[in-house]
Amino acid sequence: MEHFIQQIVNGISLGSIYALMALGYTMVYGIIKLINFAHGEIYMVGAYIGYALTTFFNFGFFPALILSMILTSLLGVVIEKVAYKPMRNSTRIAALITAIAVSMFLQYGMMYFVTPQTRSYPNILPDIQVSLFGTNAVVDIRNIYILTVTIVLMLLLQYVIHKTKTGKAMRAVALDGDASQLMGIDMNKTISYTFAIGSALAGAAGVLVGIYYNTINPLMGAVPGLKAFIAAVIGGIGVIPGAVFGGFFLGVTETVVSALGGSLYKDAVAFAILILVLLIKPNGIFGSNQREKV
Amino acid sequence: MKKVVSVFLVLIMVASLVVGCSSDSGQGSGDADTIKVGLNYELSGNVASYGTDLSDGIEMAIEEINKNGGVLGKQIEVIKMDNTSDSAEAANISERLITRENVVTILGPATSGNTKGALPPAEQHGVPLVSASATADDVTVDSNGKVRDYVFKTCFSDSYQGVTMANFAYNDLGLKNAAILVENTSDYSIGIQNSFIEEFTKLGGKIVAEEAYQSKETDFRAVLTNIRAANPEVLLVPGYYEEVGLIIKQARELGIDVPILGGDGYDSPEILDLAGADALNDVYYSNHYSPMDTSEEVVAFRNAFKEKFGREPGAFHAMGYDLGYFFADAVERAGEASPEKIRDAMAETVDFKGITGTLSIDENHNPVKAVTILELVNGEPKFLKKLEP
Amino acid sequence: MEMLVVNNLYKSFGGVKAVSNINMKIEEGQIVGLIGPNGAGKTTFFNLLTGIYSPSSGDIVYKLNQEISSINFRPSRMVKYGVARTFQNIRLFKEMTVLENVLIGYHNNFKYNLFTSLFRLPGYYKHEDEAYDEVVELLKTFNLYDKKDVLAKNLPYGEQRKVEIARALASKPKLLLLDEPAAGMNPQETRELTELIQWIREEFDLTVILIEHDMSLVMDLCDDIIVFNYGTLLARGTPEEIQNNPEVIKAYLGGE
Amino acid sequence: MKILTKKNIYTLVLVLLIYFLVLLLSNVGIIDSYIQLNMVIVGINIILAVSLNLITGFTGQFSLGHAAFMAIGAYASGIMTAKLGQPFIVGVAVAALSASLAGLLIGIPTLRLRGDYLAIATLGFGEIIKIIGLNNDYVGGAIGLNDIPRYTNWTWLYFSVIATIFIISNFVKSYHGRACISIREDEIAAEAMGVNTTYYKILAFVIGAFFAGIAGALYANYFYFIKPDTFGFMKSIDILVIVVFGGMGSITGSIVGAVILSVISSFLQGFPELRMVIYAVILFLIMVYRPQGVMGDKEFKLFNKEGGLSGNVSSK
Repeated sequence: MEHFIQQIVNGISLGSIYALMALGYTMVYGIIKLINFAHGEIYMVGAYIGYALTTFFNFGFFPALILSMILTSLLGVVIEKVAYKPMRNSTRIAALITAIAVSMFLQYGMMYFVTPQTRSYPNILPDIQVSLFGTNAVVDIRNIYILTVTIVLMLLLQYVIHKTKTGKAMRAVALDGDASQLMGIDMNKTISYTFAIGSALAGAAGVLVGIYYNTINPLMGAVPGLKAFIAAVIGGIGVIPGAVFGGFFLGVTETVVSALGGSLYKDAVAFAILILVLLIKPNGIFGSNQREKV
Repeated sequence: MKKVVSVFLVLIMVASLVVGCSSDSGQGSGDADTIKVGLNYELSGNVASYGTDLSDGIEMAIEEINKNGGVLGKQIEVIKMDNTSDSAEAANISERLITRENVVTILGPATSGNTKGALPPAEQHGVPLVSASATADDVTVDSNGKVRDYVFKTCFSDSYQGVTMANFAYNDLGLKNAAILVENTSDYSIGIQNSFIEEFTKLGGKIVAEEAYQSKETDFRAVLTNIRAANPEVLLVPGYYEEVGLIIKQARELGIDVPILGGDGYDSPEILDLAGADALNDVYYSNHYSPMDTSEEVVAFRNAFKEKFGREPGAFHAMGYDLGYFFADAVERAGEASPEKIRDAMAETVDFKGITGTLSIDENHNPVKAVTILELVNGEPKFLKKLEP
Repeated sequence: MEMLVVNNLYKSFGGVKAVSNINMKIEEGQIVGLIGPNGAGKTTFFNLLTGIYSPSSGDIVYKLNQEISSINFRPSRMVKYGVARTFQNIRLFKEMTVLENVLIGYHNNFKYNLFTSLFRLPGYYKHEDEAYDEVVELLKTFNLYDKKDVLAKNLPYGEQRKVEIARALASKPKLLLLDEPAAGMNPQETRELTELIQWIREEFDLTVILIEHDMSLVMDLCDDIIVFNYGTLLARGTPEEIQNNPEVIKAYLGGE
Repeated sequence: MKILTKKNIYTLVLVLLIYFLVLLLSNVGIIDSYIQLNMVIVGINIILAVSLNLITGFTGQFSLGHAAFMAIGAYASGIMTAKLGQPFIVGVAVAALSASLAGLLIGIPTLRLRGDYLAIATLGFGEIIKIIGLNNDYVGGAIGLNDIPRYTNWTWLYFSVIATIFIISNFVKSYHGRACISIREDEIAAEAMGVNTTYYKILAFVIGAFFAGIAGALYANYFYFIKPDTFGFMKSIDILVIVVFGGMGSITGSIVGAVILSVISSFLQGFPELRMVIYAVILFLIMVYRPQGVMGDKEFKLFNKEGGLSGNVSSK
């Protein structure tokens, strides 16, 4: 039993990271229909910014988190303007390859400047373990931070999307870009906002990962980026609660698979679930089915 | 349809010739004034951190050698290329270094897999290839048991470390139930694991849990929780410091306080940052040398490295550094910078003294060197014992 | 001889009835017009006839080469059964030439096998030549021969409609379903189209069902007119009967 | 007989001429081992790109798992030749067949998925294949399979490339191939015209995988050593880049793309630290300035219909 509780705790921490990143993925995909492969790299950059702030400037947790989110949101906007905007009218595949090029550029550009070596975050959060229900299962204080920050950011995002004008514009553009432009919505501005918010969330995930796992390197974004995308697709791309669900679902599934002795195959299981979900519900669990009009 | 075929042919030829000639500049001029050595390393891709460390170490050594007058009165010229962590690209670069850049020796690559990719051209053209980190047993000896004429390594074979640690766990620590957490994307890690299991069970020990992780993972709690449930007396984690640091930290957090064993992949100052001093107790690993060695050469190396790069050197730096000197030593003894002579000199290496210990090359082109077992006490490596070969 | 029988056909999408309680029989060799206000379920009915949708209840039976019921309908099989169609929003293969578009219509009439195609055995040349000749013949009757190598997307609208009809004809159907063939055409083009449809009915011995909003075309061309309203069959009759049917007039004029 | 046109005879002569010319130049040493190695890389990339072009460029099925077919081919041939001591022809045949079997399998999701979703599903498939390879001790797991005999030579390479180009370009110009293209253009209309889209989508995957399997066999039996990592996601991307760079739906484009990208890659070997950064920038610039690829969907023709030299670019 305590074994099980421990694994669920492990899974939820992992899942909240996936969920944060999946949110950004899902928003960007919803609005410009581009698999933004550079999203994982924005997360990496966020982790490095957090590292620099905490290590060299002695920032605390929250200032570092917030400044890092601001800087990564700027980076996201710049990437969109420089790289993706010229591709808006080209084929999906060309846009996808552009995204991959941006991702490689950030990975190896970062590697050139900071070397490929791993770095470790300073301990800016107290190192406390709490044992759960008097059992052997432990929760780290940082788990609690991660989970809290994730939930707060998600609630904030829900508010922005449903209650603010920008958020409504985003939903309108995601639904029908041309029509919303006719209704006077500034497409460019809305896309920029989307990238800014999505990238800020990735940046936050980067800092949280740095603090939680203590290690960062220039290639750290690739695998979580892919996993976050899987999470977004499982939940139904473009659907905010779907991304959150997908993230936690994937995190818990991976841990459970490992717990059952399948650690060697946990990525394979993640992909297999993805394929299964797509086959059964091509638009994801929370996605609405769309039919092409004949 | 068929016209398509013909176009491709013309193109393929033109391009191949262009590729072939574009880098021809070095031909003919490389004989007289410098000795060219090729570096075939992983500078990008998933094992870039190992490749960069090693090539930094080598370049540092060569710089020193050149500053001190070079070898045989000539300067050593380093030609460094990035094999992108891909074994076919490693072969391509070996081929290019040999046929276009006319190097007398190739140093690298970092991992066994890429070294296996890189070595065929060296064998065909008769140019020595030496790796300081390709630990797999079949790098220097092919699957039929025949020694590859021109391939050397200056690091332990995986089997050697695995056997050493199995003996250490069973005999010295007196522990019978071991759990293993292996990096299943690393041939190094699996190599140690396999020989450990073989030796440990032969001695009478029992493997109570086998779990795996992948390179660049950061969350090991799930597998560690499983290991905790198996109640091992000792845990073998044959990996590199990048992940091992986190594994030890997370293992200790989960309350796994049994001894943890590993190999030379642990040797990096980073491990302390990653795991924290508290977690790094009761950790034992085999290594080439003790980084706390106070001998003059080691101290000099550490100081020079810190001055150049502004941080503490890790095992890969030290091994790369030694590889640079190993090469220079062989050229010196060969008396002539020709690949064949260098090969012969390398094969006859006896008691080459580097900062990572003294080594001789055996008939299988593997090093014969003492293995040191270190214990981490509050993150500081302490010399525990040295096993002479 | 009746060649199409529709019995108690219903189709609903998420509770909304798009087509309900349709019963009809269509005689061989006729040109049938299907008219009705927008949203009356005409295109849905076409999609049911061609297997793109399957009925919620009721069935459709073709009595062409063999008797086939809607349980066995699949879009890709309809051509084999002898049913070909065009689309309301032209669906040409835009990056393919006119000739290639029409060759796709000919798809099921090709006889050579995959092996012949991969290794370009003699059968390839024989059958491709045959197909080429037939398709070119068809293009000539549609006055499209000199445009055969133009990409479909580069044609003017009216000609795109013609290519779509030619493509459908290349499958050698018994029943041709035309979804608003005259949409977007000028009066001159519409007149030509009317003649063309009449001509192909004779020439290819076809039955034609067409959805059309251009009443002059429908009245000139059709032997029989069916009127849909709110997914139900409102009226059926000759052009004169329909023109004088008060129900139809009411539906078209809206309200009273 | 239409087969014996002037054009076809010229092509045949040229094909053989080049074959013997390269053989001669290799024997006298003008084409040395370095050029040979690059020819092998280019040749394998051409096979991969042309076969992926059939799936993605012509049939419009967005695949990010092509490296998996190559992996299956490489391992199949590696097992046959290195472990079971079979001749190369057996290795190639088993490689091609087992890869096309996998193509059949991955073809099934295409029945329900399209666009980016299909891309992600194929990516997942590729990763699953890689993970199976990593965990299979028989083929060495992460350690890889070493000492595979080198059977790939100029003859094998050349005729495999020729066969790939010959068969796939025959295919796309037959009614089967046109059916595939019509699926790319408009799946619903293709269905309505009687094209069995299910069959053709799977067929494209099977044929594409077949040749990718051959490419894998050539790879394994040239480089002596294979490991699962080689055939990861990035390899699939590399192949896709060749196809897009050359031009989707252009076979000559894939050939030109494979050659140019190899040249770029060789050129970048000289910039060890910045190699991938420059590559990323080049990739980006290509996509911005030439998103339709070098050739668009046009083919480059060396001979005109009558058989004279024309060298013009014409629509296919």
